[in-house]
Amino acid sequence: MSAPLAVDVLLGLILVGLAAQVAIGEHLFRAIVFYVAFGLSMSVIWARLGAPDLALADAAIGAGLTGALMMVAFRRLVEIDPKQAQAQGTRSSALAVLIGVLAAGMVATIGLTALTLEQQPGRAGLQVMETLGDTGLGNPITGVLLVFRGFDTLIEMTVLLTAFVGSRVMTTRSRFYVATIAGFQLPLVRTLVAVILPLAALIAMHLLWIGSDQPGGAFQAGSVLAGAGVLLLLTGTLLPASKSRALVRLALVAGVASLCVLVLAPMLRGQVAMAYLGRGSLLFAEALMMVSIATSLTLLFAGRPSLKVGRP
Amino acid sequence: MTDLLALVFLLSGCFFIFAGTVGMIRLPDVYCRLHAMTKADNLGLLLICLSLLLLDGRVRIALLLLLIWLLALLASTVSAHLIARHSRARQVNERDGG
Amino acid sequence: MTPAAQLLIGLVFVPLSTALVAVLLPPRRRRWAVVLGGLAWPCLLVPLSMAVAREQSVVMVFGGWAPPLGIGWRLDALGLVVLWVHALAGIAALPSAWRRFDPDLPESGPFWSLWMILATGVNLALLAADLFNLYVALELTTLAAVALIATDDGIAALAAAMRYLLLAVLGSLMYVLGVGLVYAQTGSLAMHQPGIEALNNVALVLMLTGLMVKAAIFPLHVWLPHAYSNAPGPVAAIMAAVVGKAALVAFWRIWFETAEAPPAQLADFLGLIGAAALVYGAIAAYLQPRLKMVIAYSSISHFGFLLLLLPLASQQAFQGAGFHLLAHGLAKAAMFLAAANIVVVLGSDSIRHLPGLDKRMPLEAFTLALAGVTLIGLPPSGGFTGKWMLLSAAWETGGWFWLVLIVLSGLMSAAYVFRILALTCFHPARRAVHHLHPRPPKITSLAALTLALLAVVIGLYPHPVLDLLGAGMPGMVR
Amino acid sequence: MTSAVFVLVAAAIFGLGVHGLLVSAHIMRKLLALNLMLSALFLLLIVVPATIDGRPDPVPQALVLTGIVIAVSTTAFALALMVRLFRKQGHASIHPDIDPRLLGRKAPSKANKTAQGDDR
Amino acid sequence: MTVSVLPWTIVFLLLNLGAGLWRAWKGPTDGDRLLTTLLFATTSVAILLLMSAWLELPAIRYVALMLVLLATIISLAFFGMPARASKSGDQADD
Repeated sequence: MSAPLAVDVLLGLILVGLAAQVAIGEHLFRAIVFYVAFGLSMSVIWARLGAPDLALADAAIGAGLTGALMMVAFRRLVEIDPKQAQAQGTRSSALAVLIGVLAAGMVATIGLTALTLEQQPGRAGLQVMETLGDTGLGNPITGVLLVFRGFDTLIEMTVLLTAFVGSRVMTTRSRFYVATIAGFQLPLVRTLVAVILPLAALIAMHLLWIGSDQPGGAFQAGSVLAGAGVLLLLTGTLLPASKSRALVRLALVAGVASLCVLVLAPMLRGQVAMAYLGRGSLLFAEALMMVSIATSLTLLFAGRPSLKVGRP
Repeated sequence: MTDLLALVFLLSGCFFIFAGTVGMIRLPDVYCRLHAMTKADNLGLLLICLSLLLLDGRVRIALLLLLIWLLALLASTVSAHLIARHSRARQVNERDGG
Repeated sequence: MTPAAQLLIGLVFVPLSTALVAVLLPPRRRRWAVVLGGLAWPCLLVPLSMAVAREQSVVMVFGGWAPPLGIGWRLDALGLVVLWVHALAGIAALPSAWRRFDPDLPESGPFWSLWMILATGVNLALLAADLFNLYVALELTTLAAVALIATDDGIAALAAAMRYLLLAVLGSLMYVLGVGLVYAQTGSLAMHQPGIEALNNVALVLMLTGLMVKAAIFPLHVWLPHAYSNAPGPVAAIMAAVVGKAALVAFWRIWFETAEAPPAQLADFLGLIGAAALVYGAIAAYLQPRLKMVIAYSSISHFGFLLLLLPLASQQAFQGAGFHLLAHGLAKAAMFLAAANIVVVLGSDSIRHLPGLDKRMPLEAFTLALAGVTLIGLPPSGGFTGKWMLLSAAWETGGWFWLVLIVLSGLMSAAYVFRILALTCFHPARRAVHHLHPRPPKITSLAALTLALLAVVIGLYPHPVLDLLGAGMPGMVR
Repeated sequence: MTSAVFVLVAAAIFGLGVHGLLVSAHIMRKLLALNLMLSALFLLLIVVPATIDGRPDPVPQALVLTGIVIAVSTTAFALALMVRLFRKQGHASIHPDIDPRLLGRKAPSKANKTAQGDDR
Repeated sequence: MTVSVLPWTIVFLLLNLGAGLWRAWKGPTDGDRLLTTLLFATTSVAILLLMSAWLELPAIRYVALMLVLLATIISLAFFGMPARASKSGDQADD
């Protein structure tokens, strides 16, 4: 067995093992823990496949933020009803096993058949590689996300905004809840915050800046910042506030608005909608998108429309 | 020569991580496991980082690798501390609650 | 860019920017912005209708990057028809929403932005000529719709919203899997896929199944009845008018445009599913104890009816189905708006409370009757025209089975509609006195009545719409 | 070879997700299972199309990136909805009359009485 | 020479992860399971660094960096116990 194959097989086995724990493990709490480990392994797999952009995004969003969101939701359930701490939430059923096996078999058959078909390298993908030179960008994924298929990204940012606005339907009615950790006063945790925050900001800026040419970009940068925001919330440096502020609302819509500008501005100049305006315009849009992503994810975590400064 | 040194670092790094895993599997309770794993793993990670920076040789990369290691150290310190506190709190709870 | 193509941009960007402005404004001013935006974008439909009548379709491509590299949009007659339903239902729902989502209520803050986001998503789903763009549009629509359902804070509404969300995610998962297979094979995400062959059927079935969940086609309809019947009145009206229909239009497009040559057996199979949906929905509607449930199940029956287009697949059938979409959308929105008022006054929409409604709320009773006429497809209503076209298409192709089904659908609709009407007008207990809440403003009743009237009037003057739809759909005429 | 291995992995995860979705009574378990299925889907989207210069095709990569953000948005929203439903209903299932033992609780006690007669 | 060993060291580390998975399966306490997550984080970082040298993709180093950053946040999120739960008005201000 060759080494690359061994790496693939082992990575795959570990991923499947973790997925099994998530799907059929006993306790809900454990399933969440394993889901985070699953996300970590997923990002290793993206790296193995040669897709560092996805690895970055999945490390931050798939493992980190989704895990943290699940955890805080779980904690809210426990707060409402302490018995939820032992929640299991599955029943066993032979039929489900059968359907699961059938689904897996179906997907495997479809996937393997698709692999054996004579594949031409994707036409769109090839065109992206050919046309990328005209845009002056170095990262084809940024090219697809913001230039060639930028409109998808606009709607994707709107989906994020909708998730926040939609969650306000529920959170306006629910009680205030602070997910601060009890150990904030520990010197260790304070040191951690002091070290990680500037680093996270630095890394986010770096990812944003290099995003045009190398793996990175607004999503990755925004989710690092959101991670920092979550950390601030957890340590009680920031607290959720129920008074909505204009500045926060501006930050929420900035990403969608900047992409709208990217679509509409060329029309004012008599060009087609979303005609490419150069790297500067992309950096402008990406910076604002980063702000929006960080703000919405942090606020989704907080469950409130705004934040305030906590203890000094 | 550098290459050989890198190899030695790499293999010893793997060994330490292996030691950590063995400890995690064999040791009797959560505190022992915590102790064995965090320490050995971070040493292993350090050695692997050293090996990689020898392989690469650029200062920028070396700094990045060291930064990663330092952060990993911090992360595992804090996490280990919190896991230990959590486990102890639970134990105390169980003892008091009967 | 042609002027018409610029108007296409407006169809999505007017509601979208209204939603952004609504998020930015303080809660009390939001509904003003939404009224403006909600009245502004329908104006674009007038010149666009003329453009479509002239050129059959309006197309545009983002950034000048021609597909498969970039994203294209196309507005055709079918899309235009559903856009009109969306516009009219939206305007008619404004007074009701204005009353229901008073700024003092906690849910009104998010509501107004969500409504415009829903409008953005629906309009985009009707325009997208790109498989992945369609996916993001449907995701946006679903998420906004789920949040809108949850604005009613009852357990039933929240559970319905949750169920809808879970099923919709599952549906889009299957859809995207199909899209991925298409891309792997042809290297293009455009909706029109000339070169798709070997995996054709698998990818097709995956995409269609995904869309069937979103369009609530039996047996994947389970989310719809509870979602529509527990949502606040205006929300139910808008959703019943367009949300399912946008997915159904996408379904038709995938069938006729993406699939080069969909197998005939699959068409017959889907027709049978449609038949099952038709019968099941009608029977279930007949048995429901609540008015809104009856209307919701009737939607399932009619979605099944619209699936009969696939086996018939002729120009005439397409015209009929498109027309039925229009009539049905208007009638459904009218019924849900009327039901919303009934809930306000009677405090419930239970069938038991309906006797005597014709005296207490004559406008609402009249709206229900008129819309019911369209649902049954009695002449001269819009529903009749649509059914008649489909019927003659079945006659010409010799599809006797489908012909019988179309007639049956009218009879079965008549059963549940007359049950409601009989209870309302002729029940002996009609003098029973309930505790009545204050009436909502008359304009809300008039808005619903106007929609119901429109659904009948288009049956009297069907030709403009039929001519528009006459161009058919690419790949339709084989 | 790499592709074939990961197709199988994705298939296994997809199957596990389907199974998890079916056996879960708790909404959060369902969400976890759906997220697993989404990960499997993303893996397939990357692995199945042909590579370009040994790297995955950039177009599916961009699609997956979009998908990841949509997935986290949907999950976050669904969690907020779940918490609200739990608060009103007393258990976290979409089936109002489910056997509470499946959810790790003894009896539904917190059901909001005022909301039970909610007819709208 | 060292470069040729890299994939095998990755295999070795993956085997370690698999062993850690066994511990996670066995438990017995939640602490043990969280410890496994920690093991996953550290070992994943090592694997990612090795991979970046093996596949000659420098960007993977940033993935490792991101992973360590977020590992801390996640472990905090897991242990964050509700310190306070105070009531606020039902003001709809969004």
